Amino acid sequence: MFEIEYGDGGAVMCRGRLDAAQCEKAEAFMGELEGENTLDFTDLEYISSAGLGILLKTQKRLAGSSAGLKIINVNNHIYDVFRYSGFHAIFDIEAKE
Amino acid sequence: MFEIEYGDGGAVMCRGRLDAAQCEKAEAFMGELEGENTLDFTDLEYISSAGLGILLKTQKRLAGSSAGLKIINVNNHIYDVFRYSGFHAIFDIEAKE
Amino acid sequence: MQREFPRHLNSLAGLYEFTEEIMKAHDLPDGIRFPVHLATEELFVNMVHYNPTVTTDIEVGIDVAEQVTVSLVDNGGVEFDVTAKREVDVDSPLEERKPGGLGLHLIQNLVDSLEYQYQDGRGEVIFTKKSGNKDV
Amino acid sequence: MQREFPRHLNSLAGLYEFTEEIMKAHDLPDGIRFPVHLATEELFVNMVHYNPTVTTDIEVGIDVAEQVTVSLVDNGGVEFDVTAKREVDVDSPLEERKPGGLGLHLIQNLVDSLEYQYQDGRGEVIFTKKSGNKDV
Ligand SMILES: Nc1ncnc2c1ncn2[C@@H]1O[C@H](COP(=O)(O)OP(=O)(O)O)[C@@H](O)[C@H]1O
Ligand SMILES: Nc1ncnc2c1ncn2[C@@H]1O[C@H](COP(=O)(O)OP(=O)(O)O)[C@@H](O)[C@H]1O
Repeated sequence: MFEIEYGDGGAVMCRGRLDAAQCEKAEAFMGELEGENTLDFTDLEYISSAGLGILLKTQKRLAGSSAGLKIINVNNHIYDVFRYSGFHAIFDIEAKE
Repeated sequence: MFEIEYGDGGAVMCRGRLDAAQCEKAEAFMGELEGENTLDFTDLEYISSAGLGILLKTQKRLAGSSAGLKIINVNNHIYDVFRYSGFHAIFDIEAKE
Repeated sequence: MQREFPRHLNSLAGLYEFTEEIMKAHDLPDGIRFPVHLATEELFVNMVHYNPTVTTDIEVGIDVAEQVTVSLVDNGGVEFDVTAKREVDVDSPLEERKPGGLGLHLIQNLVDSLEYQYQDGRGEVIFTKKSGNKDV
Repeated sequence: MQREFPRHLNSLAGLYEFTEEIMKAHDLPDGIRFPVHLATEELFVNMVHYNPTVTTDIEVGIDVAEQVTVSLVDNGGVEFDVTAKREVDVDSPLEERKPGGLGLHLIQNLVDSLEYQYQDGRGEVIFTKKSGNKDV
């Protein structure tokens, strides 16, 4: 299961597992984002390359006009995936405590 | 530890682990055997190629004049080792129940 | 364990459950489960995407085994390749058998992998032995 | 875990205890412990016997890991070698990055082994992932 919605503090809360079958849902939501946004990955367990593609696409769209996406509370497995993908140079990423 | 001695029923009881460091003990005992003998491996956990060498040597010495060694209650790991060594053709071997 | 999955992204949820259940049953930590799920999904999704006209199911097998790896390092010993196949006499009649020469033969039959490296006087043998069902 | 043993048959008892303790701690069954002990002893004894003038200790390492093996079989798909090294863009600035192409790159970085076989329309990918300490 994958869920995406605005949290109380204004960040976009991502929950569950973002696999290739959940990308439409993610893309529909992210396609509406404007300006600067924070994605909170506290409850995101898993992401695969299909999800990375959406993040990259969204970042390309937003970064022209703003600081783009900030991704916080990233678990260490997803952090590894970001690192192998070279996402640290193009996103503002914060690991989980 | 490895122990070898006559059991109550007349069989030679082998106990423990017959590794290369225990071969002197095994060889000293087996060198004294004459005629037909049964080796009981109920409590023998382990044998390596050094022990196989002693069995073979003893068998060669005895088999000229008698039926040689019968080996009973062989655990399945030692049974495998005998099988890989082609010992079934030259010893009378019985697996543990 | 093996299962067939329809060639469709809708299979991903079931594929996850199938592999997760087996890995959980073996108490495998997150640090293994995550990359296994990722690699499995990526490969499956590619098989779906890049064969759009194919309709056969995709067969997925998973197996968990415990693996022991042992290394022995011999500094200053002669170079000797323990992995080389050897002639061993396990067939001839008793009179012709000679004691000795069975050790490497047994090893080669009992272990799952056997490697030898030698460099500058340092010889190293590494072997592995796995538990469990080996067919995936 | 690693330990050094004097190059002598008297070391066999300690060598057995060392490896047995680690394998018992991992609840490994007899069916693995027996061949591991046998292979370890045979190799050690040979290093002793065939290097009678060498006086260095013999270093023995043992490591137990859990290994997951996954296979995916694609009947009727195109032949595609997932093990081939790929050019992946993980360095250029945002404007130049393109979505896609990361899946195989991630797999190749995350798994421990990756194999591909293709024959008569049957493509099979097998990968493994190990837990635990990998240095022996
Ligand atoms: N570490 C080693 N160094 C040199 N020669 C070896 C080594 N290990 C094995 N050999 C050679 O390989 C032969 C076969 O070894 P093995 O199968 O263990 O039987 P065995 O030691 O009982 O003869 C030995 O006789 C010896 O000539
Ligand atoms: N099973 C497959 N059959 C055919 N081509 C494949 C297969 N898997 C991967 N490819 C090719 O390799 C490329 C890289 O794959 P991958 O790294 O998973 O990224 P992506 O699928 O996102 O492009 C794909 O774009 C495709 O051209």
